[in-house]
Amino acid sequence: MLSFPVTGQVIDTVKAVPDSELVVVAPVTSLIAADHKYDDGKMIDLSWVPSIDDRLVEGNVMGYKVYRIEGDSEPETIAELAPGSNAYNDQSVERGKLYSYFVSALSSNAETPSIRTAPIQPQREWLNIELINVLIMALVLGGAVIYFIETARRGKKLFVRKIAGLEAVDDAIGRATEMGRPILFIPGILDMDDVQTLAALTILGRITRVIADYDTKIFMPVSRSLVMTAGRETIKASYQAAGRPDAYSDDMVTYITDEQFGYVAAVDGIMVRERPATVFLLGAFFAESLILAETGNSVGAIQIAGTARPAQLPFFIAACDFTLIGEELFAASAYLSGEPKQMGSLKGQDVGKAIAMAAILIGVLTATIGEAWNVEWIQHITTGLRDIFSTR
Amino acid sequence: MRRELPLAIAFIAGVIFFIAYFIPHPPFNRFENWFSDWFAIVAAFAIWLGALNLMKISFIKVIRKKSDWLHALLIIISFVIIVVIGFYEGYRGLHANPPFSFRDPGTAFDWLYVNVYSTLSATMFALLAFFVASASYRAFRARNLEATLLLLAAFFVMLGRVPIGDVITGWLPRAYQMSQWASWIMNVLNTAGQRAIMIGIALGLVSTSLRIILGLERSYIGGD
Amino acid sequence: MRARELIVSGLIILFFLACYFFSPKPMEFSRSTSVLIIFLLAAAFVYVFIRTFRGRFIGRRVVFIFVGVALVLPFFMKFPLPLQISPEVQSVYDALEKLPPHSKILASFDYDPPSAPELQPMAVAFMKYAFEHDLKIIIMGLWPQGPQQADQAIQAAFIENPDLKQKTKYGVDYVNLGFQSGYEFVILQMGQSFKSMFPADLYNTPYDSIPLLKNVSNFSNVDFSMNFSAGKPGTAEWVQIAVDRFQLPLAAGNTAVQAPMIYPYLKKGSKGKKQLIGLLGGMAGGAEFEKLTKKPAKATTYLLSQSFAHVAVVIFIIIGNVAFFREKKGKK
Amino acid sequence: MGFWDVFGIWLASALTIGIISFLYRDNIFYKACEAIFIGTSAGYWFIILYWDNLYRKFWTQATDPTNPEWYVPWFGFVLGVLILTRLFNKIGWLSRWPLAFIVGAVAGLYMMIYFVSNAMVQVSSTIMPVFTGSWVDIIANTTVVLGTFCGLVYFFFSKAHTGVFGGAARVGIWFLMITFGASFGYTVMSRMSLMIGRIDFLFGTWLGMIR
Repeated sequence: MLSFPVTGQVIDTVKAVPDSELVVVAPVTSLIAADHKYDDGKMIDLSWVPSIDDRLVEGNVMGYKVYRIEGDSEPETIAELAPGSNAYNDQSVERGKLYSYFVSALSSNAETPSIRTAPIQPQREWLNIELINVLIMALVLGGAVIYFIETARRGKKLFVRKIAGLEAVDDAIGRATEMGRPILFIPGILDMDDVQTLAALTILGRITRVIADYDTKIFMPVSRSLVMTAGRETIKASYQAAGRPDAYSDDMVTYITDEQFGYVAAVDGIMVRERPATVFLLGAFFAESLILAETGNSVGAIQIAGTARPAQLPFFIAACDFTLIGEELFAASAYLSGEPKQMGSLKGQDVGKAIAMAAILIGVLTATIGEAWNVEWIQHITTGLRDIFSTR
Repeated sequence: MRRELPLAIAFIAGVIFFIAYFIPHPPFNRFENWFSDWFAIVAAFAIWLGALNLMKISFIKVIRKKSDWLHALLIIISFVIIVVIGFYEGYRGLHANPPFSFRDPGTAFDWLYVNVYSTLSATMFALLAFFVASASYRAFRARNLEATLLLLAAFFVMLGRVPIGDVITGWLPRAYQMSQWASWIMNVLNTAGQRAIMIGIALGLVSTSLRIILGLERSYIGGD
Repeated sequence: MRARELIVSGLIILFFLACYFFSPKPMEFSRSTSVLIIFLLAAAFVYVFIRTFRGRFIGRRVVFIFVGVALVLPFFMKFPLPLQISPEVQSVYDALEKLPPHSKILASFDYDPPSAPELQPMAVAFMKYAFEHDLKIIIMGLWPQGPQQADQAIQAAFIENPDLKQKTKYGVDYVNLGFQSGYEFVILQMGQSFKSMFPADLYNTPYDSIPLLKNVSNFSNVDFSMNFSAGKPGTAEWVQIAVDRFQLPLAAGNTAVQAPMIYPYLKKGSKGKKQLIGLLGGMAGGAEFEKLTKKPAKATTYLLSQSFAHVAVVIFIIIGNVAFFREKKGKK
Repeated sequence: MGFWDVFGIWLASALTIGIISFLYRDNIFYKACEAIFIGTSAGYWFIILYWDNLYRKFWTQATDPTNPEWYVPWFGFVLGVLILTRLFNKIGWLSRWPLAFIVGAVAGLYMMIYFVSNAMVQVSSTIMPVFTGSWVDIIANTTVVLGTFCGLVYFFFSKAHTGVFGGAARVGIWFLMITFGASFGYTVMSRMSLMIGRIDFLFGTWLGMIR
């Protein structure tokens, strides 16, 4: 839909034409203004039947102008639309005010207004029914997660395939202990408002439990102050749980700077000086991934990396010993815990994937068959499936 | 109490923000905006912790004359300079007529930003050009089929996205030249892979979020 | 050790000072010199290949020198390069071509100076195109430095085409709303009202007294939007909120790192509509766009260096792998 | 050009060369540039957060008598103050409250945003007829569907990668690897562009050797 600003000049030329030369087109009919359902009272939907002169061949309609009258004030143009338009969505209304509309059909030099709609007030609603499919999907997925957590809690054994990167965690920590060198944990460079950082911290919690047992040194430089706070809490708790609160110190976690490369430069320096035996690179990484992974590799550390940022994965894959790809990062903390109820949540995730895969398979099949043989009921299945997964 | 209350807070906050997605009615439809402001404010407080920490460590290094104390001193000096100028310019801008922002062109803060901060960060970024090349030479090996595929895709994209690729394959019909291969990889193979990753990540995120809301993940508030 | 460090540093400084005082300005190689340089480079690569093949890898500093040379020298060369337009760039251009004069375009500048080498050329080309075709531009930024980059792009466009400077008027032909913090939430709020997020423009002119913004209350009043993005918040957020929720027609220019993640949005969705109209990816995307607008500028100039650098990286990968396979064979 | 402009360009050139000198080895010039960088960047963000967030988002809004929602930013203020309790050992545990709130809210909020845009919309975009258009389109569509499907199989945790399932997972990882390869290629492009930008600055803006 196109709309361009109305300038004063256009109206002037319209007036300058003598009546006899005016091209008069039929007005639009059945203009309806309705409150847009399920919003905060900020939209009104307009629909109409286009002018009968609106044809591709020999049509005289050059477009439509939508006018709005707010209360008793003068009509104002709110949109100019291309020929063939039959609807408009006015998103610039305010709740509590009365609006009426009319639409003009434009010819090359004249415009024919339609009748005005009755005044209407935008309404505000409590539940966005248009999102009901999203709500149902979310509940199904959430329900599956909770169901499997409960199942596991009741003692049913759940199978989860091996994730190579996570199998190696214990060895990696053991290696650092044997070599007497520290472990470096890098939780990405984003703040606590990124779920990858949360995932990294939950993994940190699991890892430090083991580290506290082994009495190995862990060091965690961070680039966000909040992550520093949360990281300290996490490590402290793990040391307490392992019965060694005395071994914990705040110096294990330090803030460097929010700036990406200032942070990288500092971490690089730490790697070269401290020569950690094991490096964990888990969280949200950007351009720094390459430098960190390369430097870690060059000081001979075992590196376990994981991120949900596809652009950085090639560097981790090339320079690290194990890489958690995308979703595996989120599964890691549950997997590492080994607790049945945590494993249950992974099962729930799988239900989501199963639904997605089934929808893709069935959807593609029905769409293809429906279109190839033009079978109506099969086409309905496709539309239905699409609607379930669409947001509008 | 010290453990249960945070869990309850996380649970309630999570549930409210989940529900808010579906409710267009105030105050729920304002939550997203409010939270973004709150988070911004908390981050502004938290950086005091971070900055104090950085200064503390640097000061200790300088006072104890550790090996890199000059380095630490330089950190302190540059930190203090930009902070003082930033506060001064911001304050001056507020009371000027018309008011201006501390980062408008022409301010001392902007001068520092352009000539020092942004220069340094751009150059740091640019160093990656060299590291990428050395990694290509030393690390990217066709160890197995998977790695080979990675390298092949990179090969076609790197050559196909610059004119050189078409010069090399100039003898082929246009539809089979390198740039077309690159386009196909990006639009078809890359799209498929990215989609699988996106869907997987979204599901993993939902499950992680649920574990947090339900209190199964509690390490960040110091408990297990 | 220290002495060597100082000598090398001294040499580097001497080199640059020599360039400053004695080099021709501007400097340009003749065709034959260029060919000779390329030949020498190729010969050097052959040497590296043979060396590596014999199992003696070159050090990383040598790799660095190769890359440096491949990046710097093409700046002084001149070769015509054939450039094919990729479909995603073509569709950005087509969408712009379809806009009638006086259409309003919302341009969000979501990047900062470090990413400018990739995005600035396309921003300049875009501005030039828009002003020449009498399209009205509303500038904003989700990154603090974005609006300044936009301003620089406009100045550069004026320098390249001085007529535009006479013709274009601030407030009528373009307006710079400045930066607003709040990441993707700014987009969300703009869906309801631009004014609530930008009560005044960059120069503190109230929203309502800017002629261009009359009748512009939210996304429904702009005809097209362009997003130059170097990360988050950026194109993904614009698609997820402005396009998915408010049906804004959107095209984007992205850094090359970002671009692959944006491709899924370019595919036609179930309703036959793309989430994103088109994409200019990295320097190459900028150069293609410049070619379409028939005004080759910075990106086109840079493209030769870019090509050389890509070839260097590809050759290094090949050399490394040939050596790797030889080694593997040897072990068997 | 005034003194400060010229001085700025010279300073920026010196810093640029200083950072690039790291390629030779870690040296004192690089170390100095690095320290300046760490200091200025921490300070830069400190200032940005102060004026943009603390001043603009909190102070001006919370003290504006015409703002009907003046009380909203105060909640953020309370959270922020609670975070600062970390500075004092005795009441440090209070900082868990704002952390819990942030983590819970992020979980609830982003769960839905990502779920809709990245899972649901992508699934619905993948539902398309594959046998339409030219044979090029058919191959492309089939490949997209196959790749997305097999990629999801790879991420499936409940079944070991054996048999037909394992085969599909293997195809899935192939697609992922090609995706990473494409990302790698584009990343190289990006990095080279950035260096080109610095070279343009050194040899163009500073030395004037480039037109």
